[in-house]
Amino acid sequence: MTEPVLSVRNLIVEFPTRRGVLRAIDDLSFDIAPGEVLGVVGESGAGKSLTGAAIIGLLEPPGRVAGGEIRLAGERIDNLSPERMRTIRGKRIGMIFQDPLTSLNPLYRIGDQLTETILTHEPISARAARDKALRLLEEVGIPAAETRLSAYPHQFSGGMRQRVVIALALAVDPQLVIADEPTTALDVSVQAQIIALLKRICADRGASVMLITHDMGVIAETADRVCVLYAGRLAEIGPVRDVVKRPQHPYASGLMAAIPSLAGDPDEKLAQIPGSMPRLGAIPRGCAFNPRCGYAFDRCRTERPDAYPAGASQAACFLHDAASALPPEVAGRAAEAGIQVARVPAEARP
Amino acid sequence: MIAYILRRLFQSIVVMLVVGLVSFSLFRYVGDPVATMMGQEASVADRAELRERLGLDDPFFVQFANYLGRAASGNFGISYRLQQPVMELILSRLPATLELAFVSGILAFVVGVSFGVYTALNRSGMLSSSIMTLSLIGVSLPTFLIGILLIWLFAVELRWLPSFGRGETVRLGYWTTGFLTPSGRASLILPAITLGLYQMTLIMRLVRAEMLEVLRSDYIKFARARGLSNRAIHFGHALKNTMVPVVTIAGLQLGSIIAFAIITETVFQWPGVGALFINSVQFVDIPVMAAYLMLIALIFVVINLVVDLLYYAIDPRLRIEQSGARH
Amino acid sequence: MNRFARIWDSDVAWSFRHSPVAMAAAFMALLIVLAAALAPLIAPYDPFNPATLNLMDGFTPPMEPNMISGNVYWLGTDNQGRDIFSTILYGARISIFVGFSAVVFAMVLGIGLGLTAGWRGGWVDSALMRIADIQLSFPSILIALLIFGIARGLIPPSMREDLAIWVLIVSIGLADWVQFARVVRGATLVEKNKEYIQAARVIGVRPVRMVLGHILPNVMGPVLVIATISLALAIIAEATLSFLGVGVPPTQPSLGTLIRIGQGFLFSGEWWILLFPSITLLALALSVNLLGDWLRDALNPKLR
Amino acid sequence: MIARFRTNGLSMPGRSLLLAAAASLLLGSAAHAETLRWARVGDALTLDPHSANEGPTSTLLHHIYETLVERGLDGSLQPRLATEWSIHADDPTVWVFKLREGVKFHDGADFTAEDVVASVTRVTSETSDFKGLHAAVAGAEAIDDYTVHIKTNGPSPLYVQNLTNFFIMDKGWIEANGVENPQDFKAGEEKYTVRNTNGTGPYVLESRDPEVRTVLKLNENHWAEKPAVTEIIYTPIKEAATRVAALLSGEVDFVQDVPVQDIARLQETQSVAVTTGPENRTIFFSYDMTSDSLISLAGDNPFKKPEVREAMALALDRDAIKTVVMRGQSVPGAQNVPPFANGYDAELDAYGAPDYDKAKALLAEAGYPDGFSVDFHCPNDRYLNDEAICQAFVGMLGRIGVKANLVSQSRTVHFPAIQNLQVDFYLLGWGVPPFDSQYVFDFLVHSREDARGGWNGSRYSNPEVDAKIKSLATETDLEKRDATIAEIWKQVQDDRVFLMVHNQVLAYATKANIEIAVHPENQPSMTNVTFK
Repeated sequence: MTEPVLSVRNLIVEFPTRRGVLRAIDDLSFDIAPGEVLGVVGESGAGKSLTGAAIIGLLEPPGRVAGGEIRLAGERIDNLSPERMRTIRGKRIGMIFQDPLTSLNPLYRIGDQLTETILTHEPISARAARDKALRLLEEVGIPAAETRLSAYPHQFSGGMRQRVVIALALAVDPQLVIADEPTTALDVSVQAQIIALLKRICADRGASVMLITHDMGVIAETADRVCVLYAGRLAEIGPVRDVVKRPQHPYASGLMAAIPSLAGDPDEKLAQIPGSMPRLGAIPRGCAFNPRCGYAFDRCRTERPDAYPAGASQAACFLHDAASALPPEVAGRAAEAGIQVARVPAEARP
Repeated sequence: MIAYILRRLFQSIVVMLVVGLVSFSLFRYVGDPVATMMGQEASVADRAELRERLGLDDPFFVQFANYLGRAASGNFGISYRLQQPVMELILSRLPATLELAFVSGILAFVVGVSFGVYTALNRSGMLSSSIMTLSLIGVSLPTFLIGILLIWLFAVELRWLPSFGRGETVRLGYWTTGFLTPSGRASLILPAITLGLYQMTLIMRLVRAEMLEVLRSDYIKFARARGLSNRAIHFGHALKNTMVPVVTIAGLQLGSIIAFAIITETVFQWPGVGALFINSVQFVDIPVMAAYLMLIALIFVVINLVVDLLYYAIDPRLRIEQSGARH
Repeated sequence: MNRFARIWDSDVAWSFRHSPVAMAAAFMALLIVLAAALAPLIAPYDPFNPATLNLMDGFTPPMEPNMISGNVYWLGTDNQGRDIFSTILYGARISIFVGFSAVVFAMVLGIGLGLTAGWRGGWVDSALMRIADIQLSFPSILIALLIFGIARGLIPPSMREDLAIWVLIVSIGLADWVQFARVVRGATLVEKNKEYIQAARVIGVRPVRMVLGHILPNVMGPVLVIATISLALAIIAEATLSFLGVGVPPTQPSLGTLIRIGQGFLFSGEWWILLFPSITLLALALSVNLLGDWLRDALNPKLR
Repeated sequence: MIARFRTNGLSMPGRSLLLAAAASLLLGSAAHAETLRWARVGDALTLDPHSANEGPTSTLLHHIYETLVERGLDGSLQPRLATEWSIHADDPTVWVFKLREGVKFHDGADFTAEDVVASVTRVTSETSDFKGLHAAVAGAEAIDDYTVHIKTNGPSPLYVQNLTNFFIMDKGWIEANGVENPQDFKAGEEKYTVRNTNGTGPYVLESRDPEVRTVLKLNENHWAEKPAVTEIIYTPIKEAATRVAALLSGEVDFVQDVPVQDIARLQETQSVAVTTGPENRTIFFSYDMTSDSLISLAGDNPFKKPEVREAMALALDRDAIKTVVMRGQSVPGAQNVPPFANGYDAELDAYGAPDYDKAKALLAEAGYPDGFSVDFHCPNDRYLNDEAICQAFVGMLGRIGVKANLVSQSRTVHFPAIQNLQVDFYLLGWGVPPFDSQYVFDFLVHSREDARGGWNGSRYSNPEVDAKIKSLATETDLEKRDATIAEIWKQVQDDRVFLMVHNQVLAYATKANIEIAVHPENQPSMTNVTFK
């Protein structure tokens, strides 16, 4: 197995507040392989964007990485000096933000923003940087790129601006691109184009992508693997097909059931998970999901689950731990729901 | 664009007419110029006659109309007090005020922007807090007191700087300048500080607030994510965006500086239009008061226009909207 | 949680409790305001009653007995034999009253006009904002002078002494409303187009209720900040106006008038007439300004 | 003696010492260049000698132009361009002036009787601000080159007293420049004379920037003895504190208007000398003692009652005002005329200590046991500490139950209000340039008619007194005239037309090495300055 481009191990992100220290991300681990597109999904506040920010080293104070490791191609980057980290940003990790309308400095020409980025990281002449900027614009599909170089951001439409943003993020060929909700702010009609563009351009460069979104449709279309976050913790991670079709974590399962399928029965009722995600200060003991989980049993309320293999995926749920003393009734219902419980007690078999 | 400027010019004229009308309606409350124009021996009849000759008994809108009529032909009258043509008096005093305002403005702007940027970039530092607090002292005392205290300290006690006046000036055509002589430059220091202190604090706070706002914006985050150096981000991206509203407000403040010069000029016996105005008020020198107020209105109108155009030049978004609106 | 506890526990209160500067400023401001408000109880003399003054007590240095009467005054006396300490208390009372009332006046006017402009839009908006532009570009001190001039002309001399304070309040207030109006108008424009307002409109909520119930609460933060800063400015403006000779009557001096009187004695050795009122004004304006600063940061959640 | 050069704003002892040494080597000891940097509160308004009857204007013009007669330091008339003057032996309506010979104007023209005639014509013209002082003049005639007759409408025994600020211009220069009349505002044109001068005075105008700086250089051809000061740099400094600061920091040599509160401190300062002397100006209160009711008080006019006026007089503590408000710099008195003027009577001027109990009793007697409330008008930019004096009196009146509502405002509002009889109770100051009581009676005591009674805010009207006042103007028997003056004063004091406070005192502050005497009309001449 090749070395992962990004390897996050036991990441902890904390916010000291006046009510005590809040753990926004708690013991999160995942890898991204070269050329892979990892989708990161979860509700608002689950810690998706923070994970991205933590990786690129742009956590807003007072937020801080309080534990764990982040490795980029094997090199540890979570403890680098700000100056070293800066050379990695843009150069080795690119990032795309949610709102293309506000991501570009309105007072600078597109061309200048591009060349500035290129010149920051590459020791080439201004002329060469400009040529490269032009090629980039062409690559992301900006028509009349030559003249558009000297245009200001407000002269572009939203979709065009996001193309510029992609060009900027990929200007110096980073190994990893973190795309934080890149299409949320766009018209539905251009969303697909932008996602396709992102995917193509990353694939061309062999760059890995960490795609943060709450849009499962986009994930299903784009990602190779999916990582489901809940209350700052990993719920499930696995190949996109498995997670979408056969979610192994009760939360993931609830999440998938809540997605309307276009092909499905229009009269089908969408499932809903009762309750809501806990606030960071009020995460329950044991499994963070246990008060909302239909399968929760004693152990879920006292102990925090690790990630256990569950089919092709891994799920942080005791249903998948062979050591769990599963109440048969729970195991039965779980199995009915398609969850591959670790060991089905004999008496529950049909 | 031309239509825009024409519209602004029209608005400006309206503004000036309103200012003129309001001032004229006020003059009769300031007092009776005849009381100061004639010696105590003048008889009641003499006074009445002079008042008649000056047209002071006319209703104010008649006086205003007469004034406008004369002003339209370039005649702003003769100062009741100094018996010289008002236009000439004001023009001879204007350089002093403009030089003072210019130096104060530059001082306020440069120091204000530097401190503002520093305190925005180092939000929690000791030095930042000190600057923030100390700068407030500058706006917590009335200008006249600051001026007097500066004179007391630097002129009387230390004898470093002159206490009054402009020092030696050099005449360059119509303009007299104090920039070219050592005493002229030394004389500028205390009044410029006195006058600029308030604006400096204002600009500093404005820059800090705007900069903090800008630093939190998405494009700064995106710029950081692209690995741009702090220098490029702070002084390239953030500062430029900060300066758009700051330049506008600082520009408008230049007008305030000229107006506030009244107090500074009085304290430092600075021979500018502000001191001329205050003396005129005390003498009820209506022609000078009217011309001064019109001049201030004109300066404001011009500054407003220039600031608008400047804004237009700095912010590309406006350029497009303006031209777009014309399509 | 009861009401007090909720306020105590709110973010703003928390930020207050953790800002020594804000607490010191609030303490200072509160001290001066309380002392001023309770002046008749605290002050050993009534400096505003000319009949109680003894001219021969004039220019008594602090803590030294007067050469003729033998009276001792903590902070000395001024040129009329007024006890400086008492006069400062009474003067601060006037300064604070003028400043506070002027700001309230400006605020009510500014909010009213700002809401009207933002809500009505169209020519009402253009007209109001044009006036605001003109006024904003004109220095407030000139405007206050002009308004003071008009008022002086309209009020008969016998009522001037009684009305002087109100004239000051209106002069400073009228010079100050624009800032409030601009902020409120801006916020109104933003809120007006939000869905909930549109929805409320559709279901026929009365505009006045909508404006007061929905829009006003949203702009109270910035308005409060402007109000605090304006309060300090208004207190200084009152001092400056009295320096220009258009302030309160000399028989009822404000802090500013006291300073104007005192600066005449800077070189003659009676430093206490200038020093103590200046320190009081500085402490008052500085603490209000510091509170304004803190409030600005505290109310802006993004800066926290 | 060290020759002092004008340096840039700040005095630089070292440098000027060097320069002085060099200068004395070059020039020898005979030609010392002595510059005097002179500051006062306001500038001369104009250089036209006849268009502003205003103190500072006259003061500056006295250095450029000259008058026929001048007021000496003792208040007496002294010869200047006129060497002798008298009433014509045969015609009491003619004043005869013998002129000084060999005097030249700055432009070289000779000074002759024709110049005086032309100046009389000009000063009596319609736009002259001095025409009131020359109202009696019927015409002037040159008898020969050095004799002038000025004819008046009826005998005018005191006319010569009005000439101390009457500046003589050159006839040829007047005609050449078309300045036969003083400034006419209606014409909207500036007169040549506003900025250009041609006098006979001891100094020549070198440069002038109104309200900034006026420089005068010694007139080498002047007829009198050479003064010590060879150059005058005149700078108005409006703010009192700044003015004093400029003196303390050595930026000016002579400050003419010293705030009274600073006198004591300046006297203690080594580098500064202060000279004080009486000024020709009285400060007094007056009230409407004639009308049936007041503007600011409903009901009867309390000032009509002699008891009330006496009570107010008993409440006035002049010594306290002198000690505290005036810092000892005033001459309190009870007669509204300066001590050096004709008609002054030390007995009438005597005043007693305040007696509040008696004052209260008198008020009760008059029907005001609880006092009354009235508006009290006061200027705040005209006299020394005017507003503070009023404030002090408000306090004193408060002690006898009279509530005076202080209305303190600019002279530009205050003076017209008095002239238009819009005030009940007010403070006013009065200078007596002719040094004669008639001037006081004419403007302040005579009931209002024609040119008389213009400042009579008391509305005092006594036909008997009026007749006596009128007789003064033409009475040539001086003894008889003085008797009439005494009679009038007796009546005025008995009726308490004025509540006199004090005479102002002038204070001049200079660098310690400069001596200058205080001039009673506050018209100091730099020719009298000596250096120690």
